[in-house]
Amino acid sequence: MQMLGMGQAVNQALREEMQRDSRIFLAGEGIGVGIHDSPMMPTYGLLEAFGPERVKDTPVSEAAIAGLAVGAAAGGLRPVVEVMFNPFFTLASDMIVNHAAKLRYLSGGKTSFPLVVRIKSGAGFGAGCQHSHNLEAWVAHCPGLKVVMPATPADAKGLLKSAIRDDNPVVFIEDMGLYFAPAEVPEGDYSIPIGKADIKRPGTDVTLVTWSKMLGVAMQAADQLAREGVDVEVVDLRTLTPLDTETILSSVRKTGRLVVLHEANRTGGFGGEIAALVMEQAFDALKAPLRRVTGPDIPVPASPPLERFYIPDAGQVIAAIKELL
Amino acid sequence: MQMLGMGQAVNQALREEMQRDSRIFLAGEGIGVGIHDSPMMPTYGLLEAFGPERVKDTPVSEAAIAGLAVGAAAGGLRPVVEVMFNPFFTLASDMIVNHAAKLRYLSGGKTSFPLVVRIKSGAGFGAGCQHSHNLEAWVAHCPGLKVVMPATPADAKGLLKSAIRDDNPVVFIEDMGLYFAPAEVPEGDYSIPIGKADIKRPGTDVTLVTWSKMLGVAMQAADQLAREGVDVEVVDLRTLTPLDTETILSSVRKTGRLVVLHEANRTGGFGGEIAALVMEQAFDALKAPLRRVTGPDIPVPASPPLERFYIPDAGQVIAAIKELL
Amino acid sequence: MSISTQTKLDMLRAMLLARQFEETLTELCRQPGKIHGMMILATGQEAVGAGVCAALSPEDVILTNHRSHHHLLARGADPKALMAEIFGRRTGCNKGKSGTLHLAVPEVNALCTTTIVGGGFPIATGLGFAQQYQKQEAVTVCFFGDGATSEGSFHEALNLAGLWRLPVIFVCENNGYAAAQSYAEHTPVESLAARADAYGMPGECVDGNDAPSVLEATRRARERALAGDGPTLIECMTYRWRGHGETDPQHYQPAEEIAAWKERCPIARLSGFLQASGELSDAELEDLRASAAAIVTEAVRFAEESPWPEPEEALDDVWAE
Amino acid sequence: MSISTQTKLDMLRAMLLARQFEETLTELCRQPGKIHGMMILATGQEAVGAGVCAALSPEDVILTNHRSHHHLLARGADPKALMAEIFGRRTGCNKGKSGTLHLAVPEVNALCTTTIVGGGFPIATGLGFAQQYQKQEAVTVCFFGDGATSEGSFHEALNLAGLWRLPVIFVCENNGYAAAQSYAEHTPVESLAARADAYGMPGECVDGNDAPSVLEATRRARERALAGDGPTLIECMTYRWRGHGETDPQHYQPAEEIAAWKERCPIARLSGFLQASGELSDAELEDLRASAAAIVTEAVRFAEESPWPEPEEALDDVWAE
Ligand SMILES: Cc1ncc(C[n+]2csc(CCOP(=O)(O)OP(=O)(O)O)c2C)c(N)n1
Ligand SMILES: Cc1ncc(C[n+]2csc(CCOP(=O)(O)OP(=O)(O)O)c2C)c(N)n1
Ligand SMILES: [Mg+2]
Ligand SMILES: [Mg+2]
Repeated sequence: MQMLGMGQAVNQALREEMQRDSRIFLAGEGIGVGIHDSPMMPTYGLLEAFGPERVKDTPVSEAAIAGLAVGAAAGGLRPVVEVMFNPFFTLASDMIVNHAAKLRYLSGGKTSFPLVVRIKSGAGFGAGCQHSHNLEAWVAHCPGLKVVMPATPADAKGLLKSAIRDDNPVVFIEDMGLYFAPAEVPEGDYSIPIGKADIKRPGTDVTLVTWSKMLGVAMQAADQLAREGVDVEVVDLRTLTPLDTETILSSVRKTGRLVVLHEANRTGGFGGEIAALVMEQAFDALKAPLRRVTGPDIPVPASPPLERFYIPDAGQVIAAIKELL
Repeated sequence: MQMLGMGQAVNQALREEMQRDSRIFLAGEGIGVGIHDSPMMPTYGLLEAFGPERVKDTPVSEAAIAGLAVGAAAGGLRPVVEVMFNPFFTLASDMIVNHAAKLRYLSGGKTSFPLVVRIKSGAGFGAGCQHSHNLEAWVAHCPGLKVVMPATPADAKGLLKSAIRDDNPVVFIEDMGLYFAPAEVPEGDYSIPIGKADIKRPGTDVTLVTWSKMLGVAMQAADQLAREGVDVEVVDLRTLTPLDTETILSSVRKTGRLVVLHEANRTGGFGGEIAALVMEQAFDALKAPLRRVTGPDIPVPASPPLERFYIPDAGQVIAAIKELL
Repeated sequence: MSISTQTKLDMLRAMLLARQFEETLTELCRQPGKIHGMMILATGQEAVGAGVCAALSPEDVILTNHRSHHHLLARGADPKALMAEIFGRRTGCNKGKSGTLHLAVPEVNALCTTTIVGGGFPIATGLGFAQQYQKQEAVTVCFFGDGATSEGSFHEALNLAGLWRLPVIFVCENNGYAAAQSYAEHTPVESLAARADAYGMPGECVDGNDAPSVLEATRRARERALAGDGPTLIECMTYRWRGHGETDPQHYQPAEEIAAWKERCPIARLSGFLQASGELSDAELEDLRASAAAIVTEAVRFAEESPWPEPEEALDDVWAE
Repeated sequence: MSISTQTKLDMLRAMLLARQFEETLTELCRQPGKIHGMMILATGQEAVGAGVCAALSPEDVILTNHRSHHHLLARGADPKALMAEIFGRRTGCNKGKSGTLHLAVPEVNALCTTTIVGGGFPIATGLGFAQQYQKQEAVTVCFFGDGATSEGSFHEALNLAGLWRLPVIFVCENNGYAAAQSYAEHTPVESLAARADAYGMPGECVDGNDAPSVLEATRRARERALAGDGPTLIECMTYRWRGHGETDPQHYQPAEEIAAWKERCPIARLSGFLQASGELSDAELEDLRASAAAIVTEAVRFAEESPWPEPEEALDDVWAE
């Protein structure tokens, strides 16, 4: 099977979908002519392949980019726009949250807004907190938006296809750290349904719920613990909203223990939602307290040792799990 | 004691603080000359009292208003700016989240940003989801911001004073429904510390955690249940961040049961954070599952019966509590 | 470009209907319990909606804002469905989800409406882009107020529309106020139309109380757009007779100012012109008035007799299938 | 207004230091493991920082962006503390929290720095407002690129600054590109300075590679601001010799374009002028160069020998007490 980084997998999904459906166009800052010369980047080569009518480099105008998507979707197209880094989501948020998410409801269901907002996210590239700020919890708190956060290139390809084919606005968050970690990706057309979590590692002793780049950390911790005789079930959410409550709940009903792992700041992170869900619906199955392993409640610092301190690692996950056993 | 609505209490706090400290100024849309002629509104009469140098009506420019606060705070003033309705926070969010909250950290602690962003919030006035969208969970997920949400006029006055005197950016969210419900407010100067929850009703059977306008619903439910022999402890958070974990935890350790009540949408709401906290740190004390009573996962609709359906009521709280007994 | 009598009468009809519709709402707001939520009216500004919409063809798209009744009625929206929506009824054009503030009427290509001030600008560029991309023979009109031009979205969207030569007509309804703030209190330059220069598009300032002038400016802009020459900014000078909303006591609007502008009523102006030119008889004018009144009466009756939505219907319409 | 020899030499010194500082960073970026994160340089644009800062007094405030080294060095920031911050060391001016992108140096009234493109505009109005409110004899300079003018914040802030006549100087460093996008690809009008008209403020376009011209324009703007006449927009035409960042292969910048602009090197220009006028000897120029080199060598040594922050120090500095 082909080995692709997540950027390449995204690229392939975009290519195949654009070939399939001429209503799809891309817009964003530097998505056509860019400052990166790397085939690992998600929009690499698409300008050459589809031309400037369908691959639109925009001015530095996040609200206009998002609004372009909203209007174009209402006008019959299927826009896929990019927010360059997650903190810039703030600048696009009125268009996405007050418009893309709400205008269908406000019309009484008469219109729809089939658009995808791709956001590049994640800490780890030394640029500091105005470039790194994981805000998926914001988007997940907005009815009318679906939030997809793939952890593997194969999932990214299949989920992006579903996002593009969805008639609702979908926010698709890519952790840039995953661009550079090739893994197997099926060739050709396939899609992965939005709203389905994936058990990336079955286990019996504890449920470890995570998403996006933290899946790698989770798997590392699970492997290590397996050697110590602890059998961890790793649930990769893949989609935050709609949330696959069934997969989470049946896992916790089986293991009786829950650890949630995310890179975003702890307080107010989406980990709380998982905790509440389990506490509401699987309380009787619980044998131990919750542990959350998350970024601390600080902005992401720039200096390498400080940034490493920010990002959760397998050691912390292992320690948290051991506290529950 | 004087009876004031929350708008009047805010007004009194602003007046007293502006008299005390000439570095304080106000800015916002229609905060001086406004379209409301009511003394119940928070900035009523302040233009007359302090003049146009200190009470600045601005153009319809939410980013500029928030940035004005950030820059003026760096420049030695103590701005108090208003975001007219909570959904417009999106338009100010880059300035508040990426700048007010982070610039101190980015400077290595060399600068500070003593500013207050007052946000008018809450459903119930028939204006629909572009005017009503409770977004406190967003702000609470941003290290560097404090989030205050008073439920009573007396708390509002004392908390706003603390917010203004705080050297950090504070987001102060006022539910407009509370403007028109007068209650006792102490005269003269007093402050209420940020980061302290308040037990508005002690009880032994179940802990009901809530904040802002939902306190009224909580108290109504508690009164009703008291008549049925159920003794509810109502914890009014008052501050979401920094969160008073001690008060929440000791209440739950006493009652063994937790219900969280908020008006914001359920998924991703701050109720999840409370759930996670309790599940992490008071697990052994828990006798029953969690119940959340919240706005459903829909935008706030405009039509009266639909909007009433959106807003949580005492009946739902009572039902939730009864499920736990 | 000449304007046919028929077109002039259509504009007059649209203005009379809007006036009647909104004066009735003013009345209804005085009756406790009839209308819930804010009520924002365009009384006195009717020539903008009528003039612009008279220049459009059915394929064109309009995008309006919180002060939308006159735009939507001129565009041909069903007064009953609008009124029922304003009353919050299930039969409203948006099933009660929207209320008066975000009336969307896709049936007349008013695909969505936003009450976020400035929210329309970027969406209009998107709609215009879709028209350009699909090579449609159609334009997008974006209605907005003078106050909205202070939003950053104005700048981002007009820059993009100018850059990509999108077929968008930006119609500023300069009624002198952004809520309680007068024009000079929010904008340090005399003309908003002049701001078009900053985006490489033509800007034109017209008498917004003269429907034919508005129509002609819109026609010119529309032709330019269809010819591929990109967007135009039209500033229509007009005035808000009533407060920002119906609960606004208007203290900040000088009485003489209001009176002076009422002298310049857009309806009296067009009907007077048509009467003077012999295109409209007194009897015909009375007929037009009566028919507007009948339509609005019927709309109110329809709204009042319509059922409320069931509470659980709030859960519908969030998601497309 | 005449410019003293001393001032000209100061500008030259600032430019030489910035050039040396950034060329050294280019070198360091080639050495694996030395520099982490992005590296964004202003090589070739030094006259803007030098010219503007030479017109300021210590009380004035500057607000810069992602491309800040030349501004901060011209303003007098300690090269050691900057270099250590860029290296991510504890001795950096921001203790490693910021890195190269948001260098804040309150010691020289660079109170904060933002790498959100356009983020500086509203903050600059706030800083200018604080100066106006406190009746300070000081102005705020906001540095930004041509690309930043596409952000909505540009419009909102300039409108407010124009409206309130705030003492702010908006200095656009038009280097022809916003990342990989050339000026004409992001802005449909020829001059950014002309956009000042839309905000009721003067706009001026100057040769951004001529430090004396930049200085003089800044002086004029500063006097206007101090006289209460409000903000000014200065567009400095210059060019980015290197890619957007050090990893950018610059494919989209024509080689001849780069070469032509290198011919117009701001340093050669000023030093040549000073040599021609007899204000600078060859030996003195060599001394200036040598001293810049020594300062940078010392800064690199300092940075490299400085300790890393302890991981837990990440937890500090979020909150003021
Ligand atoms: C983003 C945003 N900010 C503020 C408001 C509140 N608001 C509603 S209408 C209005 C004034 C708008 O003035 P203008 O654009 O001139 O339109 P007009 O009301 O005069 O038709 C304001 C400030 C809003 N709805 N949205
Ligand atoms: C809000 C925001 N959008 C996008 C970016 C990414 N970005 C960084 S610099 C830059 C180009 C800025 O161009 P310009 O303003 O001309 O400054 P220059 O880099 O040329 O100095 C972009 C798009 C950003 N940092 N912030
Ligand atoms: Mg107006
Ligand atoms: Mg540039």
